Amino acid sequence: MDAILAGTLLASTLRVATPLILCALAGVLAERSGVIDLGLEGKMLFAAFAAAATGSLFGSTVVALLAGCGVAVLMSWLHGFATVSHRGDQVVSGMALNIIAYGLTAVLAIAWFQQGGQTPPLGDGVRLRPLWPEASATLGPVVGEGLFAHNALVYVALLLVAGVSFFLYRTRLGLRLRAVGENPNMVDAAGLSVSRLRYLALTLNGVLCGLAGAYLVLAQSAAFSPNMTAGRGYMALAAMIFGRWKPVPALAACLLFGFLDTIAVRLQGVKLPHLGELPVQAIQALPYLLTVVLLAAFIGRNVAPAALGRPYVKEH
Amino acid sequence: DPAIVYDMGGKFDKSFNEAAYRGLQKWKKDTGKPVLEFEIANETQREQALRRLAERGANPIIAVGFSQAGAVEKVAKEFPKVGFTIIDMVVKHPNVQSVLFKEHEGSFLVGVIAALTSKTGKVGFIGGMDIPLIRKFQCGYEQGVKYANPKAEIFVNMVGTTGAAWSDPARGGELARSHFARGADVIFAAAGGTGLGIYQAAKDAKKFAIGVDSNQNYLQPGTMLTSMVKRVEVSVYDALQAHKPGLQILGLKEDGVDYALDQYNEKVIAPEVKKKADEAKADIIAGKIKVADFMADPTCKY
Amino acid sequence: MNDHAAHPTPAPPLAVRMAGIRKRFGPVLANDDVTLEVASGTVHALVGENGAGKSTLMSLLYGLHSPDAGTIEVFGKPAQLRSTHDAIAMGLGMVHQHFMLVDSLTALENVMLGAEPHALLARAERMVRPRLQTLMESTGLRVDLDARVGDLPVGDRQRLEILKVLFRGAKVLILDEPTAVLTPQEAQHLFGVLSALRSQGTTIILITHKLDEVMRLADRVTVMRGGRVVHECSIGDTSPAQLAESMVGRKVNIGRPVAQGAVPGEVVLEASGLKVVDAMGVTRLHGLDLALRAGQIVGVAGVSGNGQSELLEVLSGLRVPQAGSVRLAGETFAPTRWLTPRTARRLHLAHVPEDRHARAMVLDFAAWESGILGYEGLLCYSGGGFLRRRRMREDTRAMMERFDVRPRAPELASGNFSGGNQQKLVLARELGQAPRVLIVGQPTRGVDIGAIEFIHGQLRQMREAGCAILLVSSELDEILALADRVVVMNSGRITGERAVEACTEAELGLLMAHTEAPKAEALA
Amino acid sequence: MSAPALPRWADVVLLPLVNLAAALLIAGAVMALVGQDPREVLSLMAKGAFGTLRGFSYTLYYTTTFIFTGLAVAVAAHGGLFNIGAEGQATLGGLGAGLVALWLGAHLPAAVMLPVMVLAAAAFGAAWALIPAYLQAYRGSHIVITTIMFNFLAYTLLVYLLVNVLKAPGSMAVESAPFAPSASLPNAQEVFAWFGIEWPSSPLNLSFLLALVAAVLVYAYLWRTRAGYRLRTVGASAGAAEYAGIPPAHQILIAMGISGALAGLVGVNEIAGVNRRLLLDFVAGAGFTGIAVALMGRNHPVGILLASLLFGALFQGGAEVGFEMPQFTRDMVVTLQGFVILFSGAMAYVLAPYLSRLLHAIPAVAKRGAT
Ligand SMILES: Nc1ncnc2c1ncn2[C@@H]1O[C@H](COP(=O)(O)OP(=O)(O)OP(=O)(O)O)[C@@H](O)[C@H]1O
Ligand SMILES: Nc1ncnc2c1ncn2[C@@H]1O[C@H](COP(=O)(O)OP(=O)(O)OP(=O)(O)O)[C@@H](O)[C@H]1O
Ligand SMILES: [Mg+2]
Ligand SMILES: [Mg+2]
Repeated sequence: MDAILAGTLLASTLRVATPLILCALAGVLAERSGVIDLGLEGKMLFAAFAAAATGSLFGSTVVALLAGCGVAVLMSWLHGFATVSHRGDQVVSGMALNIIAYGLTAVLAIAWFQQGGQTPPLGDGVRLRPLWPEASATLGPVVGEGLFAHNALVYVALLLVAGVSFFLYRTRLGLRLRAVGENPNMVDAAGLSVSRLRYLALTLNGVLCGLAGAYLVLAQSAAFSPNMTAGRGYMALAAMIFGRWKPVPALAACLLFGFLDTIAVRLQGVKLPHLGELPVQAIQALPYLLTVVLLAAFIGRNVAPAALGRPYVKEH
Repeated sequence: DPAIVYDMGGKFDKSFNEAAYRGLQKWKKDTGKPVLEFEIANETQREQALRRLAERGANPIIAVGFSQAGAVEKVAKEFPKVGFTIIDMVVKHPNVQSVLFKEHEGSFLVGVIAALTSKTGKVGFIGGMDIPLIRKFQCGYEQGVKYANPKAEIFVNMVGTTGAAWSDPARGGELARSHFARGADVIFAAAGGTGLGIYQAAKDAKKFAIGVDSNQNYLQPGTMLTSMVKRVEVSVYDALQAHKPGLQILGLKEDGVDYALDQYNEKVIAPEVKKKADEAKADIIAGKIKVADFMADPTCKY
Repeated sequence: MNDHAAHPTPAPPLAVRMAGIRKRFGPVLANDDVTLEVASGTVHALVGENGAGKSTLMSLLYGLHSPDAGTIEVFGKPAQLRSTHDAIAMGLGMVHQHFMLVDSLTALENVMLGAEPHALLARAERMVRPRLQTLMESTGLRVDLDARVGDLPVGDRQRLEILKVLFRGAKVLILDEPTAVLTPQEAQHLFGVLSALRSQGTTIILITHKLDEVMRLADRVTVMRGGRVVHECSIGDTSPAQLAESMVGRKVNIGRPVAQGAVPGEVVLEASGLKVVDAMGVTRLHGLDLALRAGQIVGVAGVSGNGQSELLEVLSGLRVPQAGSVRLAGETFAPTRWLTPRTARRLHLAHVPEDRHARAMVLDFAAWESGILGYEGLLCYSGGGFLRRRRMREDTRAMMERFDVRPRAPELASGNFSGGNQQKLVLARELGQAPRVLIVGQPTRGVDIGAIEFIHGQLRQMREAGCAILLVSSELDEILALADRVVVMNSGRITGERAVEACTEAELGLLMAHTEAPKAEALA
Repeated sequence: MSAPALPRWADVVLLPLVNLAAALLIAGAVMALVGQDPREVLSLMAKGAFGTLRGFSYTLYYTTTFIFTGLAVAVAAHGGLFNIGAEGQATLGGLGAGLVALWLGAHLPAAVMLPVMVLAAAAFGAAWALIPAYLQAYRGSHIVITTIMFNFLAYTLLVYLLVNVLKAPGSMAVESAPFAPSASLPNAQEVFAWFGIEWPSSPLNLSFLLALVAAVLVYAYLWRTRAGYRLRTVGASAGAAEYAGIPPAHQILIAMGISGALAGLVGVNEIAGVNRRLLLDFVAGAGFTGIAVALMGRNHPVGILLASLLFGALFQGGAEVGFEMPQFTRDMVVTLQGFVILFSGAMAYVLAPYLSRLLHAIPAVAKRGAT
């Protein structure tokens, strides 16, 4: 019984955390290069729409994934155009992208599918199914159900954590990326193009957001519906800061959020010792409350990239 | 010509507002008369919308959803000649028609069906937000379940506390999975757009889900056990036909609520289950079964 | 292409030729029809007051900005320098006035950045390390390649900058005030390196405010004033005095004036047993004792990074020591209740911090706002909690007049003044409050000699007025020119104290250089 | 790109208009794409927002809320903090106003009641902001995260109280009982009636004046007082603040306290002024719009007033279009707002160089620009 419980909690934690992980990684890339990205939410939402729309039109997972990433990358480039090329305010740009995505996805969905913003549900052929559904049967509830009964994107997300940290800390480009987030003047003086590096970061950021959005419609549910990201982008942002702009700690933060959420779901309507049955809202508040408590208790000052949020001006 | 103001969910919410929308469409088709429509974007617009429509001479004006009560009350005073209809809420005013539904009765029936269909004796309820209307569904549902199987276990979850709770299919699916993981094999969803995720999860897990408000059986044929339909379209249609001020309470007897049976789910509802459900229905109508109404008794004792 | 050059081209081939260069920053004409010709294999000095346009000219040569008019040739080839990339490709390398390093990265990573030979860092490092080793051997520029730059002393950073440039195979080396932050020893060493490089055929353009350096190292010198070239000659045909005159446009007396026999008054600030342990757990001050007397300037000499900064911070209330105490104006402060910057000011202690950008002013405030920083609490600036803005503007303008801050623009953002002028504004603010104790860090770092002369004069006046002054400077001659007593600091200890008359540069140099702390000897 | 700088008047007046036009152009393209006539939409919008007295009143009503949240974000920004939590602080402000109204409404006369409600709203908002501020100041917990979390917590708290404590028994609606008359802020119609002036009924109420006063006070505080000087110093340079003897921690608390209080005043407008009962979702994203407003207004009260008016007009105009053209959904309005924020906020200076080249082609301007 408890094994089953553990298994399902673990499984659910991973499922819930996956989009957060992908977005948090996207955030790490952008902000390590010195570009604040409040637009995670919007990119994820638009990617979800694109994936759902193309998926239902062409009935192909690959097309859906490509469309999702493509749209998110385009939005990242728009962010870059506004903030990197023209030194616009990075926070406003991010907000703008979120709001545009929120409205435009609905407008287009209504116009193209006449289902009040929903897209037609995707067939099982298109959706991402667990790679190894019988895992729990063979490996038992904890390992099997918990770890091995997931769809490809879950594992991709986990691999990408390793991938991004390798990229950041072990490769030439990663080095340059970190440098441009700390001291763009120096990077410029070294004969590298600050904007080219930041665009690169934003491109990768877009791809990751695209995957996150696609995950929502290809794996977690089967169709797009307006505002379906429901604040996940902001949670991812929080996770990224929580993880001090580093991939692995960010992963930990996402898993923590996912776990707290899963626990909260389980606690609803349960009679707790001494306390009795807590009001639903108290349980629902738990994850947010605990996040704040943990933040206050363990995490010291966050060390943001030195040049974060400052548009690079050649003068000075 | 008449007008209708939808609630936040929007006219395509696949459930409550959409039912009203269908009623309106039908009336438009039958009469060929135009109808003004408006979707609320924020609290202030409720009153603004009603007033604007009244000023443009719309009559009657139908306000869908309990949240509109305040606005209706105010505007109805300003326009005594215009007939208003409020759904899901009572506004006492000479020119206002209030339509209430006995959701608890309908929920009772689908509870019965759920309990009888469940092999594990465990069923789930997922509500959008912890608000009275949803508790009313939950209360009726629980009674129905216990009535059919006193030993049945019921898992209850609310999706969230923000507006997003009604449009978060991903989270809905996650909640459904957690119910299934705990052994539930039927889930009644009263969560607006979030329901879509729940029905999908049920399909993926080859378990059953029960729709709400509109007949949602067609969404996932084969795993949609049934839907607790609230005949909003009918009352909207009638209101458009002939607006009669006063209070209307529509239950099983008045055919205001019911469980849906159509080509999409006739195969999944076992005959004896259907038989039991119809008996219960008859008993409720006959008053043999008293279904407690959460609004009357917030503790929902039964 | 263009033959309207100011001078006939000298015999040796030109490494760099800039002609008719013009650059405008908003209202400021930073470079106006500037012509600069640098023969290859020579050291060419570029001197001028703060804001003369030296850095700007070099940033144009290095492709950081593009000129509004004029042509640039490098080794005879016309250069279209759209970016630093082009400049580097043409064999140019620049060591900037402000370090261009990423503190969070290692020295090696900083050197490699932009020139990594392999996509994988580990590989790249393995390829680069030996090449750097040999380079360090041949030039004598030694740095710990695996240290975080943030932890390196300034000297090492300076060396690192040059290494970086040479590693990219620069044939023309541009140095913008390289010795501004170096100790005499380090500067000495640097010059050794530079002349070695010259003999290896490297061309060097050297921006500096120190004329002795020019005389010592340069072959030719160009003097700029107000964005124009006012003088250009070979070192043989000039003298420091002449250079100084053409820089400032008037006679300046440089070097040490005859010391006035000022009689020191009573002790006004007495620190004892100051102990500071930094975040890393390194002890920066080992129970340090110090006394400041009215009408006396105590100069603190020492290789930067030996605790001088901590000493300044502790005495000005910016940092609480782990142990020790300080007596100021009759009040005694212990770590449990250390003096704060505010109390310090209340007790008439003024502080001119080392790092003017990070502390002394708010770069994006208007000058008149930065002009009262720290004194905003005074009644005259904020009676009844409201700012007296007219008063603030007037006072700032007055400060600018008194200290000849250019441009005289109280409305201009503090950050848009050139380094020297920022410094003058800060001094004007702090001296303006007629303090009884004055704590000064690097008062003339990066300041031109005209201004230096002026600032030194002001400090001497303060002393005459009976102010007790603590002067921390990495410029030995500055200390010798100002101080009455000289204190040498080495790794957090006072390794020697002398009356200025008893000092020789050589001896002080030795005391500063000592790695292990000797007994604090000969406390006269 | 080294185009000559724009003359001030063009930078302040012309450029924003050009940007707005660009935004409308793109949005128009989208409308055309989904088969609506942009020209009709825009003219309806303008008419809806400014054409009638009532429409204008609605515009000003929305403006009021945005002024509050915009100022809130701006004050925090001047303290170097990113207050993404105006949403939650506004929610708490409404709660504060609502609670005192429900508890004391019956006993206190309006003259006492209303000031108390204003204070309560400000106090609750400030308190909700001060917790994250304290954690940032003394625990280093990043205020961006904590304020996000506190938004969720605020919604949750409100739902709990409304459903389990404040809800009028037997009612389906998730809202408190209506306030006593003494606890409702007079709206424009009532106010003008005192002077015998006919005014259409609208949600516009006295808190609009409160917002204007708040804007003036914020300006005076930030740029005219010592306290404001210190706050801006900390925001602009922590090092300089330390040197000047200004403890950053205190300023963080002050900045967020004021910020939260301003956000809380949204509650006065929405709860005391308009709905006159406590209900769910009355903030409706105004906290986030406030971020855009503040940054478009370059964190200056005057700019914020203008930006708020612009957004008020978009909200009201959009609604009016919705009445006239049913196929014009609310999402279209949201999209339009998004484009306006993008062009007038984020890409504000994209068009500047071209514009200035254009202007400097005109000799008269070139002369003026040179002086
Ligand atoms: N990016 C800039 N924006 C505006 N003005 C500038 C900029 N850079 C330099 N200036 C101005 O141009 C003039 C020349 O500056 P520059 O830095 O070249 O002087 P400098 O000779 O290097 O002075 P210093 O000896 O203090 O380094 C100064 O008046 C300075 O204020
Ligand atoms: N990771 C982030 N993503 C988005 N915006 C951010 C982020 N971090 C900071 N902000 C931006 O940086 C500015 C400063 O915000 P904030 O004060 O929270 O950071 P901080 O002062 O560096 O925090 P800390 O005091 O922990 O160093 C804000 O204007 C905001 O726009
Ligand atoms: Mg310079
Ligand atoms: Mg200088």
